Amino acid sequence: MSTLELYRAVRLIRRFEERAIELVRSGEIVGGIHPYIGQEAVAAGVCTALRPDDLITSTHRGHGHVLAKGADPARMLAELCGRATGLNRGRGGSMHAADFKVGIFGANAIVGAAGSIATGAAWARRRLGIPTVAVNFFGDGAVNEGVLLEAFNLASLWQVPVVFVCENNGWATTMRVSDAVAGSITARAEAFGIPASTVDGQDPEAVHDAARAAVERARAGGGPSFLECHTERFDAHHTFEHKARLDYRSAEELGRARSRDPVDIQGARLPEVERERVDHEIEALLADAVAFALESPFPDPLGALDDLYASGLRPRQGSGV
Amino acid sequence: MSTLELYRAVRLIRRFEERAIELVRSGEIVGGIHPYIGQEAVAAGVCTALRPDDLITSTHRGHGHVLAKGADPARMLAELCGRATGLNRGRGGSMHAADFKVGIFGANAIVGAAGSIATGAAWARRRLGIPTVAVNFFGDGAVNEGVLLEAFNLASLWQVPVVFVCENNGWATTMRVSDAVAGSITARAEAFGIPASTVDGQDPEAVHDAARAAVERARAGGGPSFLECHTERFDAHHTFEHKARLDYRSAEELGRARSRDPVDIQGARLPEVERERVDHEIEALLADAVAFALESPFPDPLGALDDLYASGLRPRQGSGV
Amino acid sequence: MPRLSYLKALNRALADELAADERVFVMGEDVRVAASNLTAGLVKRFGPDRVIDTPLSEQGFTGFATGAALAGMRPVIEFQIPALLFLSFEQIVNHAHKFSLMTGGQCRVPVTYVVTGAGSRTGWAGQHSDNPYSLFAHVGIKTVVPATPADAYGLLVSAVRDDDPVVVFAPAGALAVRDDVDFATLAAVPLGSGRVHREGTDITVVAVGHLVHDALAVAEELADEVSVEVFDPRSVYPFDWDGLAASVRKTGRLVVVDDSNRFSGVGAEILATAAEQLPLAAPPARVTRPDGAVLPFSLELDRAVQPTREQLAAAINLTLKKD
Amino acid sequence: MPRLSYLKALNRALADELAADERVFVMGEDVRVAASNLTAGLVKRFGPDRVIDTPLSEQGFTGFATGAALAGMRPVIEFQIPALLFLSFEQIVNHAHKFSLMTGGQCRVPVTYVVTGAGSRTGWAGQHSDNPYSLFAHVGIKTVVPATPADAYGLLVSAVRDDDPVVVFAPAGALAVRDDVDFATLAAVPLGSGRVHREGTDITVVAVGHLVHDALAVAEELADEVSVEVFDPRSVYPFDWDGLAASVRKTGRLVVVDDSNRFSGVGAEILATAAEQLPLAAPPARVTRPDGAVLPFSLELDRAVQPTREQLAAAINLTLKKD
Ligand SMILES: Cc1ncc(C[n+]2csc(CCOP(=O)(O)OP(=O)(O)O)c2C)c(N)n1
Ligand SMILES: Cc1ncc(C[n+]2csc(CCOP(=O)(O)OP(=O)(O)O)c2C)c(N)n1
Ligand SMILES: [Mg+2]
Ligand SMILES: [Mg+2]
Repeated sequence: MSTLELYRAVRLIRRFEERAIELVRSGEIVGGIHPYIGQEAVAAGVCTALRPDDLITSTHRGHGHVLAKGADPARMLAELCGRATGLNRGRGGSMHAADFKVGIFGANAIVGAAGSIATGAAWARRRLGIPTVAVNFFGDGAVNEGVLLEAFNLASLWQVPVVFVCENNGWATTMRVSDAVAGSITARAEAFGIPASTVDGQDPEAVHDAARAAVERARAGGGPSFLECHTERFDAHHTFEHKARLDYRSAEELGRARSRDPVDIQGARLPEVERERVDHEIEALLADAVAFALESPFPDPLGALDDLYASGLRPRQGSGV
Repeated sequence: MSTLELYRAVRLIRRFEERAIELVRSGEIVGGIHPYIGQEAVAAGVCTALRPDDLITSTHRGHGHVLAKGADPARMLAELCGRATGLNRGRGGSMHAADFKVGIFGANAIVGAAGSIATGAAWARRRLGIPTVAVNFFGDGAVNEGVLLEAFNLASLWQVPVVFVCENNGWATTMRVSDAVAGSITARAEAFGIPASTVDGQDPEAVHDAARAAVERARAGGGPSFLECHTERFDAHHTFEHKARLDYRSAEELGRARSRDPVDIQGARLPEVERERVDHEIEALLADAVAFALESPFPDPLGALDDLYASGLRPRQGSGV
Repeated sequence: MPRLSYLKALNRALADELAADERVFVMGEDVRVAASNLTAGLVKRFGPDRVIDTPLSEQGFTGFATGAALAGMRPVIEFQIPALLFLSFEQIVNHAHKFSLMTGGQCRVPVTYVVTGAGSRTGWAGQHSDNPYSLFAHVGIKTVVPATPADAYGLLVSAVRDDDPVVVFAPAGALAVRDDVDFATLAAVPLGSGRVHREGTDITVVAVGHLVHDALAVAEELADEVSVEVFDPRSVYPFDWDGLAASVRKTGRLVVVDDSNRFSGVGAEILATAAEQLPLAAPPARVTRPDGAVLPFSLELDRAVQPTREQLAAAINLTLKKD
Repeated sequence: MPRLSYLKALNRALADELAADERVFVMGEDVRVAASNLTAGLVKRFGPDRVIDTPLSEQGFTGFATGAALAGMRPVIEFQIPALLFLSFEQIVNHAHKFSLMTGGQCRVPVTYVVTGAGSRTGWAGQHSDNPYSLFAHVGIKTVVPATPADAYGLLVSAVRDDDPVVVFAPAGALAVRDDVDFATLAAVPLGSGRVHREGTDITVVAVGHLVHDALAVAEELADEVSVEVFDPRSVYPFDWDGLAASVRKTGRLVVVDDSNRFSGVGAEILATAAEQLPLAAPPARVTRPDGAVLPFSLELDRAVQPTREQLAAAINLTLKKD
């Protein structure tokens, strides 16, 4: 993993999110997004430790994971804009973006729900003789969901090649992790016999090194592991907060949170010329992506439920007529 | 807590279960039961550490808890026989026996589901200024249910006066605890910041002492604690096994399990004459209980749904006519 | 007269019940900051002991509320998303709903579950756009779907005072509705009592939740050709069968517009009961979501899977032609 | 001809699918020992890698099966109790059901959920006696309720081969049914195809699951006065609307007997669709559980809350008198 590659990854996510927020403001992205800004080191550090055929499950705050795992930014943006050319043909949007061809088993809008899905997928791949590893991303809020803890037990019992990555950004919407999590986050994995460690989630290289160790362990048959990444959410929980300001986070706290920027941290490791070249590439790439998204057609409403059943079953329509 | 009282408690449960099994065989108890035989020390040791106004939630294997907490054996037996004089007026049966007047917030047929109910009840009592403690009984299988683990978090966060009592009898129906539980049982409570200890679940006095400490701690505002009782199921998972023998437990293992009998252990602590007096009392009491149950009327089917809604709402009948 | 918004009406109902009864408390995710605005101002007025933020543990805190209710409290839970009811489904239908009967009437479980924003939220896609009130009506949980601010107030108050579990669905499509309301007239609305929003003689349109406003618009639109009576059940379970019968006996024709999936939705129950018991001059009709509907993200697709005014108008006209 | 029991037919279907397709595996509680007998002999024949005992983690292993399906396997889950579907409800309706649409058709979730013993188990009381197939039909999960051994075999085979999630409800009241079956004739039964068990001309009785046998008994009982056609939808969703229409067009009268709660059960959907689309000579009728039913423990009470043959006979006679 080169310093440059990691910088490109965090920078791409950052600028993608900034462009996406503009498109929320301009009304092109309906329903808003959960910005990943501030947490880029986690997605970048973890996904650069994966092979193309490894798989991930993502969250409501999933753009970073999807981009870092290799989805086309243009088709991702088209998805956010509800276009027929989007990753999910406009059916999924921000919280359900998926690209199975590159191992993205979907962002998931239900906190904690994907842990058992990732575990089952990783187990099945091994059963089918495919030597891949799965990563299940989730936030600090998810460790309070029983279904995720059930997944820890299954993964440990059956030594499944899955890595649980907890992005602890200190908040579950407006609730502080200290008010929501009794005991400690890593202890919850360790209680199930899963080795757990904590890493600086603002440093892309630190995350990458920790993730690589966990992924190699899983690939070698060493079973699941758990990685807690201490990170910071720089922006709103969701863009609706840009209008409806909720009173839970002080300017001081936000200032402290923003003081360690993963893009700056990784950027500082590159000569300025290289950094600028990458920045220019990304601006061009995103300009094309935005153009592609906005020029793409919307899907045909007549096909709204085409994909409801994989078997092709056609549901009865809602209007008797 | 006198030696005698504990002996009476374990002996009553043992003989109650033996009579109940006879009534299953004779067809008076429809649907069978989950016999508590072998685990008597847990219910007796824990419930003798409680006050009458303390509360418990129980399980599918709940007869021991219900008797030890002070329900009338005659009305309990009448409930098992589906009679109008039963604790639940014949509406609940073995898996739902309840007696709110003595703090029995119900046996519960769904493994793990009562943990959050007990936690909420204990919290509410404290909010209402009532200095009571709640005990949530469950088996080793329940520690794999997410909802129970969620309850641990709430109890610890809010320092609720609840004691979680895990009866580890080594089996969840036909599944060994070692195949079902990754890590350790006590670690699952400790992960949430709940102090946990393990005790010999075949010795009524050992259980009582450990339970008293946990209950006093909770009553004094010290918050929840967790008690793992190592115990043995002497009989079938459910009486249906008496006919359909399932092949999972060797004669040797069963022999070992039965080698430490809580009734014998406690009985040996009493002079024979006292023990015999208690035994005679219990035989007389159970003879009366059986007579009461079998002489009691069945409930009127016309009132089948009388209690469906506490508000008195009457549901529409199922036959259009 | 002052304007009252639907969301503010729900907020006012909670405040009034918290003030009136010490046993009432509110719990849920982000209720102190009031992310959905349902609980705006409540923590300031009633304190953090009665307005409680919960971790993301829906099954756990739903069971917790059941236990608190069994011990004498009257919990109100806010669910931010309809799908959270799926996570706590077992705790609601298998415990809260069954305790009274299973214990032979020894206890009661007066818990209120409020879903702030049921149905499509426009752009929140498949897992945030369910409208599962028919599921709870089928199970037999008391279920209300208020359409107006005054009914939102009155039904939430009744839900909190009721001795059984009640689910209150506040449709996303109704949260922004504002009415002129004389606050002095705000009062409890009994569960199981419907409301005729518009009198008519030719046909009865039963509309649920936010669709009441669409039904009224369509009735107005068609006013020259047909006299439409708009009946709002307000609570889907228990249902005001007498109110429905009175309307259908008058009009002889019935169309239901219901944002549930078609198969075995509330619309199905209304047609079935009408077919069994009421004199119909023509076959009744439903306008619903399709069978098994999942809302796609893209706006036009999201809309295409929900009942529309055009579909309702067409169903009305067709029903009038038939006999 | 050899006798085949319902439970053995399900067992045989699993064995045949495990033998035919390496991607098929079975998971659930106590499936190796086969506590319910559904999986009897399977671990011996196919090994512990394909017959997997799970801890008590219904949500967890249901999601696990979804993930395995997304990765190319065809999991079959046994649920020992209908209520376990409530625990895994969110994973089934919000994930397994929605993945295909939400991803724009990128994936499929071929998982089969088998409930061995739905409805009353006689003495297992409130939390073990649900029959929640209407809930899944409403959501749009493919849902089958076989009545006979041959259909149990054929529908389970189709469920396992189907590319979408399918719930198979094996009613406790049907598990003991035995038929003479030529094993050579055992074959897949397509989802959505009903079956006329008994031809008749005066009235159509739609019966679901174990109630098919009660309907046939009542039809026989009344044979001298009335010619009853007994229609078994076999799969409640998708439903064989053409089959129903053919029968009702012939008889003009309709009674449904359905072990669901009355409100918005499958019976409601059948009556609603018939009222919308079919020529009925008299108002149709339903025999169901009451609204919001919870089964009490005591035997006579348990029975009093389920549809009876007497109720069905009365409903048939009443429907014949009306016009
Ligand atoms: C099971 C569930 N409960 C509640 C919500 C609503 N919700 C969406 S995100 C969120 C907070 C999640 O916090 P965390 O897991 O820390 O992730 P973060 O938002 O901080 O990235 C909540 C409560 C949900 N989507 N799913
Ligand atoms: C949630 C849930 N899953 C499965 C069952 C079926 N079941 C009843 S008891 C039991 C085993 C419980 O094991 P354990 O918790 O150790 O209690 P024990 O039977 O050993 O007393 C199972 C699987 C159930 N009742 N509830
Ligand atoms: Mg967070
Ligand atoms: Mg056990």
